[in-house]
Amino acid sequence: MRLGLDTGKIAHARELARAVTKPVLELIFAHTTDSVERATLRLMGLEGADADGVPYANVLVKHLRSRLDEGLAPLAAQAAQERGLSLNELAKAVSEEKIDLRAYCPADPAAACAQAERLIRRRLTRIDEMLQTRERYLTEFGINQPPWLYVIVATGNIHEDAVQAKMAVRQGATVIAVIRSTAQSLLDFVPEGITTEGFGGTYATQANFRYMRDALDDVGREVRRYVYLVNYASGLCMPEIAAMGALEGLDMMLNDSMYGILFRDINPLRTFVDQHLSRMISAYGEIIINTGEDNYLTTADAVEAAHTVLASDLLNERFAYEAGLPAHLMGLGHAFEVKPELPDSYLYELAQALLIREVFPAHPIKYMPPTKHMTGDIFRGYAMNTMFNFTGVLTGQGIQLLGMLTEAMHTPYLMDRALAIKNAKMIFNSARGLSDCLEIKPGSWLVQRADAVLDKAIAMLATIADIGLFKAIEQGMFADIKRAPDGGKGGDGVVKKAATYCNPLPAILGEKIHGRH
Amino acid sequence: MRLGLDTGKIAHARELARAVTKPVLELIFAHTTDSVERATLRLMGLEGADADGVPYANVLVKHLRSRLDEGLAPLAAQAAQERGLSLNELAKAVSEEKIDLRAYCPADPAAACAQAERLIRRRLTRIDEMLQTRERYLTEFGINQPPWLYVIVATGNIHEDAVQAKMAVRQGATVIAVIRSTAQSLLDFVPEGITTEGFGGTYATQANFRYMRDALDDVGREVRRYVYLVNYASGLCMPEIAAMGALEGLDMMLNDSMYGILFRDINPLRTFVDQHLSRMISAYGEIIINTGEDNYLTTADAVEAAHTVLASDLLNERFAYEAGLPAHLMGLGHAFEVKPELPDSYLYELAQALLIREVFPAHPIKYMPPTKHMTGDIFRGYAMNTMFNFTGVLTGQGIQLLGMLTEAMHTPYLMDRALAIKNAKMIFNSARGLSDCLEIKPGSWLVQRADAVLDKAIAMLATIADIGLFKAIEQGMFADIKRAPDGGKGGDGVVKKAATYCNPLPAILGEKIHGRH
Amino acid sequence: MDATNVKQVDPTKVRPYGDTLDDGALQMSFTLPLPLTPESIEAAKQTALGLGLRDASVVHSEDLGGYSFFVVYGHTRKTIDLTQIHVPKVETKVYSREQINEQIRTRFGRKLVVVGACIGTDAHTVGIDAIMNMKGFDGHYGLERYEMIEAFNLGAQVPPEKLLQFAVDHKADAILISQVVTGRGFHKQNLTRMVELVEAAGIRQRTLLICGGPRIDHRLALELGFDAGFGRGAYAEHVAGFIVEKMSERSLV
Amino acid sequence: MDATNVKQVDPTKVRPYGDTLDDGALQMSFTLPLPLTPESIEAAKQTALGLGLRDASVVHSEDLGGYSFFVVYGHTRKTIDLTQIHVPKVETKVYSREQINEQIRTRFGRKLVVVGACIGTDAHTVGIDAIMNMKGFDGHYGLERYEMIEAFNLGAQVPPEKLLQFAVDHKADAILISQVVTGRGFHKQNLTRMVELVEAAGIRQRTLLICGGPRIDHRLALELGFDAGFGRGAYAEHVAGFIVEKMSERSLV
Ligand code: B12
Ligand code: B12
Ligand SMILES: Cc1ncc(COP(=O)(O)O)c(C=O)c1O
Ligand SMILES: Cc1ncc(COP(=O)(O)O)c(C=O)c1O
Repeated sequence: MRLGLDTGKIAHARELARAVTKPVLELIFAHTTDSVERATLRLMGLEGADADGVPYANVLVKHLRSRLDEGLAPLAAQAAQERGLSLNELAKAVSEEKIDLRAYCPADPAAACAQAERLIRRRLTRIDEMLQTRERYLTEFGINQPPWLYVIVATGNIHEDAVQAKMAVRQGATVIAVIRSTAQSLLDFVPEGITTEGFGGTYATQANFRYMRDALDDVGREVRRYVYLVNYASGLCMPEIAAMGALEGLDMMLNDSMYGILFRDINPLRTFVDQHLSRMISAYGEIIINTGEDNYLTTADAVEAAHTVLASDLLNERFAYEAGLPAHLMGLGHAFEVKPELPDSYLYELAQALLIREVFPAHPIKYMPPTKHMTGDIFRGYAMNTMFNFTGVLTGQGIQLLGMLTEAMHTPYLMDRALAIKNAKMIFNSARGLSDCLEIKPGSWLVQRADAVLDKAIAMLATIADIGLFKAIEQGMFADIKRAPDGGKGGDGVVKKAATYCNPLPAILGEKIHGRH
Repeated sequence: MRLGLDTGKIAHARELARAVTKPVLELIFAHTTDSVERATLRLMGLEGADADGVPYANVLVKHLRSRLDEGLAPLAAQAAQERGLSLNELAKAVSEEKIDLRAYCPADPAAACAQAERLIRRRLTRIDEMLQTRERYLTEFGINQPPWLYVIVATGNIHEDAVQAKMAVRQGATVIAVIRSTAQSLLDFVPEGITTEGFGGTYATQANFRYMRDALDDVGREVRRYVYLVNYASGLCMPEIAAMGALEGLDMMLNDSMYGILFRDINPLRTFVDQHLSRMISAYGEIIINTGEDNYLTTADAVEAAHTVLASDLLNERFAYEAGLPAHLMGLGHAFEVKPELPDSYLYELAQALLIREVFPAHPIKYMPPTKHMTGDIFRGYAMNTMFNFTGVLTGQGIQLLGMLTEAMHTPYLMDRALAIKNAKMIFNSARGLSDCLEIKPGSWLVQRADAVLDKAIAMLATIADIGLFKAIEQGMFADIKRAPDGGKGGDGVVKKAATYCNPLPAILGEKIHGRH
Repeated sequence: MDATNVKQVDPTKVRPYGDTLDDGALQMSFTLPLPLTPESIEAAKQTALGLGLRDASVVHSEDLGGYSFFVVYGHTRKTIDLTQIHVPKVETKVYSREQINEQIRTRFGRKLVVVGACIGTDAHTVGIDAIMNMKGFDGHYGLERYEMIEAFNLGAQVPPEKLLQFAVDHKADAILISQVVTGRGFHKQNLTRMVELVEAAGIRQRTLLICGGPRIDHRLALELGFDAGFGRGAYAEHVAGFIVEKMSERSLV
Repeated sequence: MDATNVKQVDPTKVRPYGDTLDDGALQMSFTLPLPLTPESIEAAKQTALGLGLRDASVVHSEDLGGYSFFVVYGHTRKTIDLTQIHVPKVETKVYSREQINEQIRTRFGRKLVVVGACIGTDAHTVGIDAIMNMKGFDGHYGLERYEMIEAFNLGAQVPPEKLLQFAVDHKADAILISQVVTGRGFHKQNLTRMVELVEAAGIRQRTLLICGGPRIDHRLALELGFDAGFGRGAYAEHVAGFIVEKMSERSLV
């Protein structure tokens, strides 16, 4: 089933996206952030937290705050090396104020850089191992047919999450996302250890990642299916969480080039810089990113703002390519969010789903279920989710995030999730072959609508190419939300790189990433 | 959306149906039944019951049982006329054994016939009035867009039924069917008066018809929509109930040429004779008949027996044409009954729905929801009903009998029905335009499947044309149910007409029916 | 993975589970015969509270045209002691068709006679057909296909008297009865009537009485005086296995 | 049509309605933390019976991978006395936007200042935006579009202290607070904190405190010390109408 859109137009849209992102990329390359440096330290092997629970990565970055523009990797690597300490021991000493590095300068900057590189390469082998493990499972169990059944767990307690995740897998889920606690995106550090007290979700911590990875591997062996684990490389700690995810064998991460700006009021430049490194890490760790365009339709109207989703997908795609992500790791977002009582609402949904699929044929695509127009009528909601699942399989979406009939009330109960999985399985199984039997009438309403949305996206991108992405965001062009270029949280964590800035990480990641192309 | 089936094949199938029904029609014309005579008496104005609750129609027919082959209409008309009695008074006197007509012979048979004719013409004016009323409402309120939302009430108590029907109408229902009490189809009389004690349904009585008609007209005026009332001209009293329905302004009646034989073990010839007159009456009263092919798929498998539905629809169509029903009054039945867990089940459903629509383009078509594979999982059931509703609007079915999420448990609760209506409204409203946008790929699975079903139906009809319909039924070719030609209930109510048989009713009905063509 | 940190279910205190052990969460829906008003919404809430739910929350309310529909979530504190629950079960080994034929041959040395029907006004034959007819159900052949069983399926709407007579005439070893329509408890009346007839005829001792249907369970069957009851998911081999075992047990050879 | 033969609803004894007045029918679903066994099905039934349901019938049961899901139907005998139910309601006339501007002009002779936000960690702004922003919601313009109202929407995740400060600085006549996230009762804590702050600042008397959100109702708002609470389906004109009336009533001119 194809709309038969004008491929020239689509190519033009991509050109515009390139034009929009180019100046942003120049800024990205010129800056580093607290989180970039922390992520780098973590990928050199730094782990753990001090007695107050402050992660050592934060301890070191805070300590060397004034030196950020030089890049902290060589400083830390060399300082540790010289003292015969591990990075953790070094950080511990710093936190206990036994060592002060604020004025420390490695004698041989090149050697310091080389030492940082060595540490990074050593640490990355853990990611390599995780990838081999995943590969082994996939070879043994085979790959699931898309759309993949993606469900969330969000109890706040990683133990309950694991119980529920395992049951979801037994019911048929392929992808398990552990939703994060409400306020975590605005924390400028990643909490440590196993957690049981999250709020609307469970804290993203490396220990929780590992705990859940083990749980899913266990149940995956039981059902002989590889289960994908998802978390959020989003918020103020994007690259750090991406690093932890890669280290712990996560398979997908929510990761958007603008979500933090729009929905969490995070400083725009901070977000752009952070997302870039986080995506390079994801590329290395072969993590599928999930972008967040679905969120636009919760604040803006799904019919009127349909083109903003496409425009943003194209920007996310461009930023992702620039970070070395191949198309098959781009779970670009869109959603089924038209009010179902609107006449022809289903046609709007279908046109949009086909449009996104046709513009991004090689991308897995993350398809989000109805949320905004869900109400306490769980039966109506279940019917909406049925149509959503049907649309997913009809249009060949890659990742189907299953809707919950209780969306309007609470994070999913076990039974809500089970009903969602059952619905999707039934619909997928019963309608999988349908798209092979149908054609879209040329010039019909579906084609007209998709074409109009494409045109509007192109017009929007052209405007943005003109005024610049920062200005576009300032004017509220995405999600009806306005953000000032210099506003938002975490802006003070952005630093312009000095000429002497050194961080071997991007180049090392690049070796593999570019080797792949 | 068209399958593009071979119209030659379809025409051939119709020819075969004509061949199958021809010998049956000859038998039909040669016989009368208890119920035919009772219906005739009722359409001469006879009403009411004796002190024991035996309807006067039954009193007279029983009394004149040995004279059935002559036709009772002239006898009764003339006897009443001669005594200056109304038919009711005559029947009362007979029931009280004050009059004995068993040896009565009208002096002038032609005059007697004419008197019967006069009475019939007078009584039919009531039907004409009902039709005018309906016409007035339809002109005032307009006609609803198909698929029409059809729901059942089945409390057993006509008062509760009315309460629930009115609410259903307020929710959006267009068609209200009052399900009959379980055992009524095997009663050889129609109970009298308002009833409150049915079982799995409410007795079909003329008083109940009137009560419900009034209730629906009331609420129809309130919502400014004409509401269609449905009951069952089925079982041992087919033509009688059709007569009562026409007299009370019913708009649809379940009426199948073979259902009684197969599902109620009623004598085949009895059923064939009865269905013919009942359909002539329906044609006069402009009542849409609903045939019962959906039932086949509750005993036989919906995938394997798909062709039996089509074959039976063609037979029902032929019988209906022969009785003077135009295509627009033929609600031929089919159903959404494939087990949803079967791979590609949705494709089977869609192919079937398209097939029936394409073979019967001018017919309203009654589309039945999932019943057999409904379970206590009301959520799964609601999802199945969602897909059913979607299919209804996608394929342009005329009458959508809404599925209940509690199908596996109980006759509908008020809330079950409300949820069903809400679902259908939402789906119809959101997807109505879809079929204009889609085409079916020539040669695709859907086309192959529909074509294969058509072929099998043709082969089946060819066999039946060969062996005869009675033999086909005996062999279990429909619904996997076997019925002997001379078995079944009510066989003793069938009588071969004598050469002197006189019943002016068919000719009178025919005037209008044929005038219409 | 370390399961020790996870709170474990206490079988003596089982409570519904929403997303956390022992939260007691449950969903409910119903109609009140009242138009939708703030008061009727409160009445819905009180209905839930009246059932002992805590934090009952009316998450959806809708006027249905004079009456109103509600969806409610809430939490119960009541617990169930699983260790105190004893459910009577049809105790029988599960045999294959071949094994059953073999068992009948060796144990009884003759064909067993089984007679079945839907009694009363019930015309739902699909269930009894599933058990008895050749074709069977879901890929499980019915009793008619068992070499060592003589099966007679009398079909729909059979009066109990007629079924009894047939069973007597054919010296039935087992009588199978299906009851699908259960509105107003009619099935119980029908089933009770059947037991009475069989007892009155003096053949209760030598005839197994088995009933089935989607709303029948073994416990109900025992209560009504049957030897066994089968619900959804029953196949011919379960019934045949039971007959073989029970007849041996009762030494009905 | 004659309605007299129909049993009438007795408002002092209201009970759920399935298909017959007073049948008390209701539907329920829940999970038990038990694998699916005949015993867990029985436990599900007893859970329903424990809530006082009669004829509880487990119509669906399914293993979810270790725990089990149940759908149950049953009948309650409990009744509600509708005449004893009194629900506090936001008492206000419903004005149009023009009328409200007019009222403000005549009654107060100045613009009213309204300050709003989502407080705490809550970032769900769609609700407060619906009430305050130009665009409004569902075709109902927000307070920003009211000539005689000066509206400041501070947006998401605003600390209560910051909101208070802003209100003091701008001499707000009314403070609007949205709370959408309600898990673990956080909204109540946030709302209570706000009341305390406003009282401590000594401006409670001259400032209306209004909250809203999908799980907020007027009763809860009053309990927490607010002047009004608005739930789903609230529009700007309701809030504005309430402000105008309440300020007059309190003679806050
Ligand atoms: C098919 C069907 C029909 C067909 C029946 C065709 C036929 N020849 O059987 C038709 C269309 C004729 C029909 C008519 C009616 N039906 Co009906 N029907 C159904 C339906 C959709 C499916 C039943 C079925 O076939 N299930 C499949 C079989 C295989 O399952 P089963 O019966 O449970 O059998 C299994 C076990 O229970 C067990 N079993 C069953 N019997 C026995 C016996 C023994 C001895 C053993 C060991 C095991 C056993 O083994 C079987 C295999 O595992 C149900 C709804 C549903 N989804 O359940 C309504 C349903 C049963 N029908 C219902 C009603 C009310 C009627 C009517 C009365 C409606 C009316 N007023 O016209 C009529 C009248 C019929 C009558 N006189 O009895 C109601 C019953 C409500 C109630 N609880 O009382 C239901 C639940 C629908 C509803 N929601 O209203 N129906
Ligand atoms: C949109 C949405 C989001 C968007 C919010 C975007 C934004 N800028 O608002 C995004 C995607 C960012 C989001 C994120 C999250 N969300 Co959210 N989200 C929703 C969703 C889908 C719709 C809410 C909505 O916009 N409704 C439409 C508006 C118009 O309705 P309303 O808020 O009820 O407002 C009306 C009335 O209540 C009233 N009103 C509201 N406020 C006020 C104030 C005043 C003064 C007055 C007078 C009236 C008034 O007037 C309005 C118009 O009538 C709901 C699910 C749902 N369908 O309800 C979940 C939901 C609210 N979210 C939820 C959760 C858990 C989250 C997260 C915590 C998940 C996570 N762990 O990441 C995050 C964190 C957000 C945070 N920090 O608060 C849960 C809350 C569960 C609970 N009961 O506690 C819900 C119910 C989803 C779920 N089932 O889990 N979410
Ligand atoms: C890209 C992205 N990041 C993060 C989130 C989750 O929010 P939070 O930042 O609170 O974890 C979402 C939610 O949908 C998202 O799309
Ligand atoms: C044609 C027809 N008549 C009658 C009925 C109803 O059954 P009964 O004969 O018991 O009224 C049906 C049921 O589906 C039917 O299709």
